[in-house]
Amino acid sequence: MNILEIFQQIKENTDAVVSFHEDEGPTPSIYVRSDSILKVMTYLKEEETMDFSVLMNHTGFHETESSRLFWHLFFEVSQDETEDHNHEEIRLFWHLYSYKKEHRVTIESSIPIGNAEIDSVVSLWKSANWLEREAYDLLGINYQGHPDLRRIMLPADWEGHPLRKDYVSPTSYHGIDNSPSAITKSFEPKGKSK
Amino acid sequence: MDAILLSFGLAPLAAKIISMVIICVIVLLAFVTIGGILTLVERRIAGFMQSRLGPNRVGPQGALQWVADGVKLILKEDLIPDGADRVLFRIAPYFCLVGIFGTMVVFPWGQGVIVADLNVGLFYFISITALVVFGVLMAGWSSNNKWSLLGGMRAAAQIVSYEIPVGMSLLVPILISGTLSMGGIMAAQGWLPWDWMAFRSPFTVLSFLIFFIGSLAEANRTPFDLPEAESELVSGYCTEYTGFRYAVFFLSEWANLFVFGGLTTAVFLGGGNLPGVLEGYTILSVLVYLSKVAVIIFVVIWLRWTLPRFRIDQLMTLSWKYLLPGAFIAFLGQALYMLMTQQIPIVQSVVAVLMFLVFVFVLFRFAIRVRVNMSEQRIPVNSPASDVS
Amino acid sequence: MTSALKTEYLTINMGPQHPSTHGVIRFILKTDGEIIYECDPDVGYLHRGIEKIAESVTWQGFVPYTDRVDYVCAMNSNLSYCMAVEKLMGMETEIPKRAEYIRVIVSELNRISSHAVAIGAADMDMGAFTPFIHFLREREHINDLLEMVCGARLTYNYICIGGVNNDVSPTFLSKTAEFLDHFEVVVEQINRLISYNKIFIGRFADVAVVPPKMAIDYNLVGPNLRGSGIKFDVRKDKPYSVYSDLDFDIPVGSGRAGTLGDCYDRYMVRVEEIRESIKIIRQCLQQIPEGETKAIVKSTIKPPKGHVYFRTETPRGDTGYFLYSDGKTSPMRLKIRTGSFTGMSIIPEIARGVFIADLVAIIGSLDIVAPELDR
Amino acid sequence: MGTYFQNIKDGFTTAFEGMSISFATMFVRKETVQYPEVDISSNATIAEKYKGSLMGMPENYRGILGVDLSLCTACQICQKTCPIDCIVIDNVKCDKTKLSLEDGSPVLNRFTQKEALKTRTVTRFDINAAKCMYCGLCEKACPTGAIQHTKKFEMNRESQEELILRFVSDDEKATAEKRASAIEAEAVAKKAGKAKKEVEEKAKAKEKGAEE
Repeated sequence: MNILEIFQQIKENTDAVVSFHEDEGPTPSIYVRSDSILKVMTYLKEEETMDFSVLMNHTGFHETESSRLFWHLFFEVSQDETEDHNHEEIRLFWHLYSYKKEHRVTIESSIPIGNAEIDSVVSLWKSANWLEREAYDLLGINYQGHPDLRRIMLPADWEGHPLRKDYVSPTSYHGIDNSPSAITKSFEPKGKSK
Repeated sequence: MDAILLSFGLAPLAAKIISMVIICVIVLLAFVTIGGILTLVERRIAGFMQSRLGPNRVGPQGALQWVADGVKLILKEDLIPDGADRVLFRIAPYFCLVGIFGTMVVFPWGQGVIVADLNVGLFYFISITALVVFGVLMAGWSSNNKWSLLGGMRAAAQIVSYEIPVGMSLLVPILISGTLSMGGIMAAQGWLPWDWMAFRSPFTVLSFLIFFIGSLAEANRTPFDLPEAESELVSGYCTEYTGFRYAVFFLSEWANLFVFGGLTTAVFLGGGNLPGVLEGYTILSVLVYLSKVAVIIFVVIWLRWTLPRFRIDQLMTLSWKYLLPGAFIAFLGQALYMLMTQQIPIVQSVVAVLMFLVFVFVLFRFAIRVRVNMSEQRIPVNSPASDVS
Repeated sequence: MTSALKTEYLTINMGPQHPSTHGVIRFILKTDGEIIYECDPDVGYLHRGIEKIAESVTWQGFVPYTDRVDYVCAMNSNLSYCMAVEKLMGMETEIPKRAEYIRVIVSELNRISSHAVAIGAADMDMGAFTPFIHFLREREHINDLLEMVCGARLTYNYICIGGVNNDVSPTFLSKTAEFLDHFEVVVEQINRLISYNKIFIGRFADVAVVPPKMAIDYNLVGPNLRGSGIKFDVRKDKPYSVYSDLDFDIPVGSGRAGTLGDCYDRYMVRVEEIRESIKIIRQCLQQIPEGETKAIVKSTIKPPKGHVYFRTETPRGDTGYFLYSDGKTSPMRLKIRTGSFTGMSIIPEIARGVFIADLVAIIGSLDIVAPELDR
Repeated sequence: MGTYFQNIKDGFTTAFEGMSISFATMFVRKETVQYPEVDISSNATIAEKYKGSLMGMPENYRGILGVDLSLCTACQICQKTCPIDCIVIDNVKCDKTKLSLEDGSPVLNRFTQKEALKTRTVTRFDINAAKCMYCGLCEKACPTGAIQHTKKFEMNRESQEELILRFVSDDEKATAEKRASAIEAEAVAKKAGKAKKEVEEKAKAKEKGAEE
């Protein structure tokens, strides 16, 4: 089953708000509004024609210049108010695969950065547990219904979520000085801002 | 020794005491040297078995490496971890040392070269080595470290349960020789291989194997080195030890290897027995004895660098389900065998020679396998020399 | 019977500095004596923020970092990343055939060396030190060969976006053939030394059984998944590069010495994969064509806006690179989903009720590599 | 009961085989390279004293970076390519020169196949060997082959400061800067002269206009 058929199936069989998205890169994806993510995922996992038994990967990233690709699809946005909706957002991706049917699908969603909350899919795939912990740790996404949402890579007392674009790395941590040494500074290229 | 001291005009009692002290120091030094050299030997053999050279920088062919290691350990700071039981922590290594060192009393270096040929020699041997368990358990408990504790517990469980099959299997040579004294057991064997205890009958072969495996476990050697399994328990009961105390553990461990080799040789492999014509050449007897010990030590080291390690439950299974029934069978079998063949010594000799021939056959098979494996490893690859020409 | 005696679990801290954790991993164990009641892996000690670094280096500049993601099989990491970028740029058909064959040869060589380390480390954890050194001895030859190709022994940075950095010499090809003839025999000998040993089988058989369903649920990948009896290999099922032209089998676990999906199955899958890799390299050495080794690629590439999730089969299983490009000179987001990560996440589940010594066997059989796990 | 004896048999036979292998290894070649005594820099040198089967360093070994300043055009491509910023280059203007090898043949740009032209010269070329990850990207990016990995790999130093490789000495820097300021001054003078000329011409034109 290719991704377009999967999309049609989802649209027909669930009341989730979805749209098909193929203008970004070689792999098309199915965009799902964040509040119906669990519904769609349950359908994809449980439905026999789908049988997505594996959650291969889940990740997200901080989109600073909000694409607003689908914003107008789901929210009532008057054209002149678009500027106000130019929020920064976190875009999330789930990559699913089925060993039986040998097909894969990319599910996409987005959540506003100020209120980064989404349903956890741990109840469907156990592999989501650590993937979601990692996303929580590095991007600060709160998964609703996750059994054990702790930091995984960073220490428990770390502040901030490093993969957010507005993250500033601390100059010291527990008294360990992290500021660049004189040598490092002297090697910093001129006019190259990172 | 007494006579020399008396000639200096010392009182008999003082001479006795001083001579005892001197002998103790000499034996202790010999012990330290043997232990030290064995660490080097082990490392070199390990290196050769792994296509390496092993330590070869200190002295000619690395011969002084063990001295360097010893000096390093002695010069290290003597640390006692915070929260440790200081008294137990300090004395634990000496229990191990005494346990091993005490065996020197009945250690049969050759024909007639024995400090005290006690009539309960073997019994003394087994009981004095049991002191090691106390040392290990104390070290594990007092270190205030959970890994050490687990190591100590493992050691105690292991040594105590392996004492039984080892003790049972030692009953077979005792049965044959009818004595517990080390000299007596040695005298009951001849210099020819089929006169040795190990090849007397199928049952002695069995008891020899059981004794060997059990003693490996008692000496904490691979495949039974669970008390200090470095990949599981960091370093087991000696995790927290450093400096001199660690050196003492270390020494007693390798000296234990020597003691184990000595006991095996004396009881099962004919000790330092010489052919009748050479009777009386004590030095030769000692050399024969030591060379046999060296072979045993080599086999033990070789086993260590070949086999993986058991798990604790498998270790117990092996002891209680395999070795102990085996030891009983060996004991009962040997008793029946002796009863039945008492009148016909020729059968006994034939069986003994047969057993020895089986052993030779195994060795022959082994040599063939070694040849095959060597030729496999010699298949050329990437030789830089061939590249140049 | 409930006794009035108060007992409590012993909490043991295994790691971060522990001889058998294959890097810096920590397990917080609650044990009942030596039997583990609860195991909580604490990872992240080797987290170097490679995904964050990716956001500030160029697309090509990230290739050396992929070496460091998994330094046991740097070639395969290189390959995964470069193929993902090529897919993103839509130039996967432009790669010269010779480059594709070289890529397969070097990454399969690296797979052999990685499996050699994995197997050897598992042996070492079981207390057998010699097989490990024997494997390292053979790995040294592979390092020599790869050094001949690219000048480095561990972090190769050889495969680049658009092909490979430099052509291989005929000497390399002949030496590789010579090495394979040697290795094929010697690896079997090392297996006789350890893999078929009764004590070793005793340690690995029936320990930490992962049933197929659990393996899928936790998304185990690579040899770990195949050890549970599921015949899936990205090289075969979703072929990339020239794997579709090559003939090889996929070994799967079958409960050789105990239950399907136990440690020994996972271990033996690796042992057999080494043989398959030898087969693959032999075919490549015969089929390798002459020609260019690198497609024309700009010195600073800017892939079009978009995202891709590309999977390749590295020694530690199906490694996925998720790339999101916003059309600039460096990735907007790069996420690496590695085999060790999923392998590690299953440990709390399967380590319940086993001995501490078995936990060591589990880590060894799952082939956890800490830098790859933490990235 | 069958498995009981099977276990014993397997235990002995597999241990027997394993022991024969480890025993055999003792008599086969040792792979250890006695490093400082054996020169590992190439296959030819390693074979002199070494009997094992490991190879020496290949020709393209990626060791510590070396720079041939006579080939450097101060283009700074290596600095831009370096993923970890361990190269830093300062440059000033210099006389336009065509680069040439020692035998006088011209140096070609590897990518464009044109003769390499040098309009600027380096006053600082530092490589932080402590930070360098020996990836070889700079070597591949360099158009003239000025920056190259050498076969050197030993670099024990007492401080990080000593691990910084400085390829331009202070004297050379001073000379280059002096020359640069001279060129600058020349250019300024030229410009001034030009401007003056223009002004004069303009003035002349004006005068002409006024006369007319």
